[in-house]
Amino acid sequence: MLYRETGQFKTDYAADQQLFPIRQDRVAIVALLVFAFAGVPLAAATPGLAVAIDFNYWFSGVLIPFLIFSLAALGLNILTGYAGLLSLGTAAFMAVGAFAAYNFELRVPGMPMLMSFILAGGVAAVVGIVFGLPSLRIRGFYLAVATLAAQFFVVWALTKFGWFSNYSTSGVITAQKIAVFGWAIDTPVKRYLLVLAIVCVLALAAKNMVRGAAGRAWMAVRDMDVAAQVVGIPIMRTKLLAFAISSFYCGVAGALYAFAYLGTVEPAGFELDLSFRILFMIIIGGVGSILGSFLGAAFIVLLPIFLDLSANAIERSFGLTLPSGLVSNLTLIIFGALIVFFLSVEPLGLARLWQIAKEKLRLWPFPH
Amino acid sequence: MAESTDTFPRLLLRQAEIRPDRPAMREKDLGIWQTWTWAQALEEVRALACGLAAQGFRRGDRLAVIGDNRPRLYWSMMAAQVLGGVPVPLYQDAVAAELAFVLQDADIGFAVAEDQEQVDKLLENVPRCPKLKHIYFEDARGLRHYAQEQLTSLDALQALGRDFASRNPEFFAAEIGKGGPDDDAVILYTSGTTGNPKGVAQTHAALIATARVLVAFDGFSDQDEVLCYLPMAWVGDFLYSYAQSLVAGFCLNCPESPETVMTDLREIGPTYYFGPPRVYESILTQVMIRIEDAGWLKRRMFHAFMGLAKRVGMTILDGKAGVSLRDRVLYALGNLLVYGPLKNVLGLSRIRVAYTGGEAIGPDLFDFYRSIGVNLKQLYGMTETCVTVSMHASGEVKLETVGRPMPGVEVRIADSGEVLVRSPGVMREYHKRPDATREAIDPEGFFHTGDAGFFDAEGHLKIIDRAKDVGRLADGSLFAPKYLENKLKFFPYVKEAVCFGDGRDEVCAFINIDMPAVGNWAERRNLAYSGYADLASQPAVYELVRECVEKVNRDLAADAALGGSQIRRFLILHKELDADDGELTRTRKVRRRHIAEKYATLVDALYSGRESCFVETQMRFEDGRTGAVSADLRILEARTYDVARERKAA
Amino acid sequence: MTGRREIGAPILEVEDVSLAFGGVVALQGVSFDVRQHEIRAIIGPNGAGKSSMLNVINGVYHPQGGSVAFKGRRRRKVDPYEAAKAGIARTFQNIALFRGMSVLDNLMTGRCLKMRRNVLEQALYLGPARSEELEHRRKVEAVIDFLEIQHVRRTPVGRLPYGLQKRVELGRALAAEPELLLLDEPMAGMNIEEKQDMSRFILDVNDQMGATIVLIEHDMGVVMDLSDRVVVLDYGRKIADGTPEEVRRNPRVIDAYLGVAH
Amino acid sequence: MQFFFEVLIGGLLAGVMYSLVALGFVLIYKASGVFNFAQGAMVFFAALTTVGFISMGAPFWLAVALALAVMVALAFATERVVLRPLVNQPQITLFMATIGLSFFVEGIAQLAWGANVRALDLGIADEPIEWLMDRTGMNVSKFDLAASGIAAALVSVLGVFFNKTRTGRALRAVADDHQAALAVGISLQRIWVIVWITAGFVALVTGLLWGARNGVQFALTFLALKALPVLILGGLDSVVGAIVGGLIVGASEKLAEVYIGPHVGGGIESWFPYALALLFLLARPEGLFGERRIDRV
Repeated sequence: MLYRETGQFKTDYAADQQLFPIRQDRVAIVALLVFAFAGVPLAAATPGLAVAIDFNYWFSGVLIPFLIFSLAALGLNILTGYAGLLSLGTAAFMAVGAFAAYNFELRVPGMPMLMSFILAGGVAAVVGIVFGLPSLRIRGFYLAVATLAAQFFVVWALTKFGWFSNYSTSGVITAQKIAVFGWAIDTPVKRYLLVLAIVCVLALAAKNMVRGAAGRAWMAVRDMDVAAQVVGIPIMRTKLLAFAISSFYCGVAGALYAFAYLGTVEPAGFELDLSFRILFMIIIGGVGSILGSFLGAAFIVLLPIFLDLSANAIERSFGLTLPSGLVSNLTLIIFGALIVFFLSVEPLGLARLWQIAKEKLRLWPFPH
Repeated sequence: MAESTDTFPRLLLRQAEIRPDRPAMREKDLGIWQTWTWAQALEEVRALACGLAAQGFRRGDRLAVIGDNRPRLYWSMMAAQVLGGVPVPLYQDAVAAELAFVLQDADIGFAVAEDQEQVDKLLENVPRCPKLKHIYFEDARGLRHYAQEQLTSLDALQALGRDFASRNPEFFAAEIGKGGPDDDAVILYTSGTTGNPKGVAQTHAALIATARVLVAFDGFSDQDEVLCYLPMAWVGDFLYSYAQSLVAGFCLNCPESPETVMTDLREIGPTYYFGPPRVYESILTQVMIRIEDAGWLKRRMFHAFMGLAKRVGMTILDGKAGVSLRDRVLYALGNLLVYGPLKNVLGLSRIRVAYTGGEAIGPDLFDFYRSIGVNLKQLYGMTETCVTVSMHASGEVKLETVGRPMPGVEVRIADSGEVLVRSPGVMREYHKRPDATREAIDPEGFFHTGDAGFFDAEGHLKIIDRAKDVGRLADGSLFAPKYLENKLKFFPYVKEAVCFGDGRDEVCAFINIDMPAVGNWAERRNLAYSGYADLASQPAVYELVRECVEKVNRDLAADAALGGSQIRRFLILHKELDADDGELTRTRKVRRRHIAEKYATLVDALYSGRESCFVETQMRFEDGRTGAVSADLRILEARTYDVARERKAA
Repeated sequence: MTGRREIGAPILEVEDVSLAFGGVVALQGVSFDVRQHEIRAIIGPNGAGKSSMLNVINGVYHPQGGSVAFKGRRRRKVDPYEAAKAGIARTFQNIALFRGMSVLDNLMTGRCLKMRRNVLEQALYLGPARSEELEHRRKVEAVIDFLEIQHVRRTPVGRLPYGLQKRVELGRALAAEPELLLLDEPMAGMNIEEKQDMSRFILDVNDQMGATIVLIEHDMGVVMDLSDRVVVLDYGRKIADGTPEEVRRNPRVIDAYLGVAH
Repeated sequence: MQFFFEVLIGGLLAGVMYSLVALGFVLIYKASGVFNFAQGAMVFFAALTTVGFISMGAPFWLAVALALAVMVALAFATERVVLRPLVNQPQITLFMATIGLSFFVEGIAQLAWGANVRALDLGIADEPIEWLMDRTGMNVSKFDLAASGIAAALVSVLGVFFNKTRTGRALRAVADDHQAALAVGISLQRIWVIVWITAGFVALVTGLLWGARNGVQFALTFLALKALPVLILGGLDSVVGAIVGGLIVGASEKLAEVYIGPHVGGGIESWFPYALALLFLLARPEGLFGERRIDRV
């Protein structure tokens, strides 16, 4: 309905291949970016609003984790959604990123923050490749189990070897203050903007990869590896590349997780449970979809908050006290139920639902 | 250089000079709209022209062009004109045998064909047309092993041309210099109903003059877009695509293939559009079918807003007053929810003007487009007059007329009621048919259209029928059966109608009801019926038809000329008129005389004022058996209206 | 339409190839050659080892004995990747398309060997990576045009009817501009028109793109029309080899096909 | 040396327990090709339910019976809500679904019975067996011995069930070939329910034993993770494999902990079995007793 594509014809492939071929989409995305980069911070700066809404909470408690998880989900989606390799070790690669960044900052004097983030991603990528090696021989959940090995080993190693955490007890690290080009990132808003910028850049890069040769190779291997090999796609390199890129994204996400979100993390904070939550994000958001990674992250981040709020509301309004752990257990139940629901009803997740809606809008008023 | 623009080649030079980088031609190919600017188009034409010259194409030679709308086919026509030759576009769906006559009649020596299919047809005719020495093809697919020496690819031809041009740099310009406005620009063959097609020779002057008028009339500029999907051999495409783009400098867009026209239409979103009624009809049908698949809510919304549009849409489109603010708001809302999206999906969003012509268009159809804001207009004309004799002007569109004569066009109504036209656009002659030419164009230079018509109060031309079919009632008032029949047939319930009245003192009619429509209507009123004959004899159905007839009468009363020929009495036939029973032609035109003889008893009954009449007829059933059907047909009076009074009211 | 292009020297030589799965013998001492530009058919009853033969040629299976020489390079073991690099493309008996991807993307994968840009350049999608992508899109569009599948360009192949999928798979192979094209029952399960189209495509491919073609086909009529020479396999053994006419007259072939409905 | 044996035996006994969990996986995998990640959660659920009923005053056996009933209900629900909609989906999808399921079950369990650690007493003390202590000086826990005894019994019962009873054979038929099973008129749904019930039963037993040993707590769910390497070693579809795999893992991880652990800072049993399994996988992707598949083109 809102789409008016008549007259939007393409006279060259560049235009036909562009990220958002439909004008209305381009407008929308620009609007969204403007809102995220300018609108939100400005709102936060507006005294009136700042009173009404607790922006610090929204930034540190909602937006920043949402963005960081989106990034991690993006990474996992590249591996699982596009290359079809299920990984349960996402959290481990995040941990690697977090500790790597910490150590770069700690041990390399004058190391630029962004640089150590990138390097952290690099280190994660290397670890990813190492744990990806089994994927060359084993498939399906045998591989998933292999990634579990990564999960446990990494967490164990980070706890056991004090060097990683600069010999703090039980491997707790406290991230250094962030500064980019001498600009101190010391307020929630600034941290939000930094994360937002990084996520946008990496998301764009991811989109470019998945719609390019790399993405096609990944999907080919996912859909039918024999055929992929026959058309000349090097299976081994393709899979390892997927692991590397995926881990890079998770690594950066991990670094941000430590530096821009929590500030203080310990290896135990990157337990299997976190890996699962990120897996859920892509299942609910949409396997094999960049957009899905964001939708899923938003969903998983917002649901508990929503439950909490409503629980409080109930308690306040009815003056009763709900059993402790109710919300967390409800969250577990709902997550579990949703996973089963999406897998059986809409395996391509929220992203697919959005896509269907969009198609309807484009054909409006006709159904098909 | 090209200060004078009195021939198409000179227009091309001019366009290439003043807007070298604007797109001149697009074609959907390899997934995108390949584009050529005017400068590039000129080079393509240069190559083709020089190539043809190198191959021995001389002034006055004729170049046949056959295939779907393709850039290089248009450019080939231009190339021929550059060389002082005459392009002869042919219908791409004609079979080899049909081509034979034209190829001979126009002494075709050179031909440009789109693909293997067309090449085969041409080659088939080579024995009968020894003159045909050169055949060029656009698409080499499947032709690589054709040994015939006549065959050359357009690529090869252009290569030749570039080489030739590099050796004779002045040649191209010189050839254009030699051309004059009174040279033939094109020969278009009209598919005559009887006998062989006649070649209509039109000069540069005539076409360009007409094109200029049209461009001025609706204010076309180089910003406009048009989709070329009509046969190149049809005057409509030559004038409205080729000629106008050269005059106005806008871009021609060639669809990927005939199958993809609707998609391509949506992508390009032309700013003006020309199609015969059937095209608009098919689009509308498609809309109605697709919308029925939609959910209940959507359907309700759609129909509600379409209702509104029918009420106020056209008034708003014509920018007239008299629409309440509420309706205007609602219409705006409808535009957001229905009309806009609908036009978008159909590819009509950017349409500024849409033309239709050639045959009468039904009011429902016409209103549908206008009510959703597509400025659809009717025009009248024929190949011999470069189409445009008259056209609706934006803002004063009246369905039942074809608008006022175009600037520079004189229209005169002969005593016989025939429409005579004199204009710069009138053809020079029928190719090689002085006799036919003499018949068609009188000494004063008026072209005899063969159509009967008259001017209404506002001076809008109204075409009623073929002149030869128009008769008069005993009281001398005009009687145009086809006009009446069409009016009746515009009602969904009326399938066929046959009107009598020539030389009699009143008009009577046979009606054939439309089985699906009326059946449907009956079911909604849960009327039981066993079959066509039964349904046709139902009193309720008679009433339904009577309403239709009386509506027609009311309309007729509204104009002086035809007010006399209102339908007094009618009956509903007990069987459907059928080509198998010789009652219709194969193209479903009623054979009035034959029917009159066959059902003489009924006709007499109509005129003898009887209430009913028994009839028995032989008919052929689907399974081929023949049998007799008999029925006792009721005859009804229809209310007629006093012409004068209705006029005042209107 | 034979004799339309000159058939050259052998481009592929299969020599004494034997293949077995566990105990099951699929091929036994099969030898034949394929000449440049020719259309070579492999026929035989079900389970004769036809598909296995193709799988050996492009390295999906590794024969226990014998060797395959492509363009003079003789190998005992090739892997599919090398085969593809060497210029061998193929289609599969039961369609092996990338179901989740659009027709366009499927064809683009066919060109992966010709794309040089590394993943970083792709991620940035600037300059070289972009122009490379566009250049290959152009090439692929030519194939789409050739196979007349413009109207489904953006459709995920999973949603296409069987016949079209077969065509797309051929397209993916063509996109690689192969010198040797292996077609495993390109017309299996097609109706008459589809078969006619496919035959036309195969001939045009062989003719306009100059590709050498080895095809497995059950429809004898098709085989006889298309192929220059025919190899007949039965129970993993070669029982005949020659022009369609010769093969048709060969008693052993007739025996092999007796009772086999084809 | 004697210390070595002590560790070894301890490991083997623990291994038996692992096998028990792994058994649950194998049963379900054999019959429905589903890798049931929720097995751990089921163990937790079963144990917690039993304890819950006991704490509500039900006598032990009644509590067990009730818990079993609950597991049956769970089995039916799972078949209806999870398996049936996902039939013919790729294994990996079903695997992810069971992860969801495990979350669900854990949530339900804690919602129903609360999240705090509960003690469970089966009446067998976790203390060294004197006479063995006296003779060999080896410390072997009574409890472990009893537990493994029970485990062994359970395993053999299942063995009989699988090989002797009609249903058991039916199960194997399904495992080997769904189509064939349907052809001979075995209803998949029914089979699945039965299998999941059996698995539920195994989970219950496992839960009781582990619960009695380490207390009934959320940590029980991690047994699933312990079982994974066992499965990889043993092969997903082999009962025997599960047992042997369990023993290997149990023994090797204890030994590794004792002999390698100190050099790397200990706590390696969290990942050592995986490393082991991984190495093993690379050598033999289909496991010790699993069947090799050739994928044809």
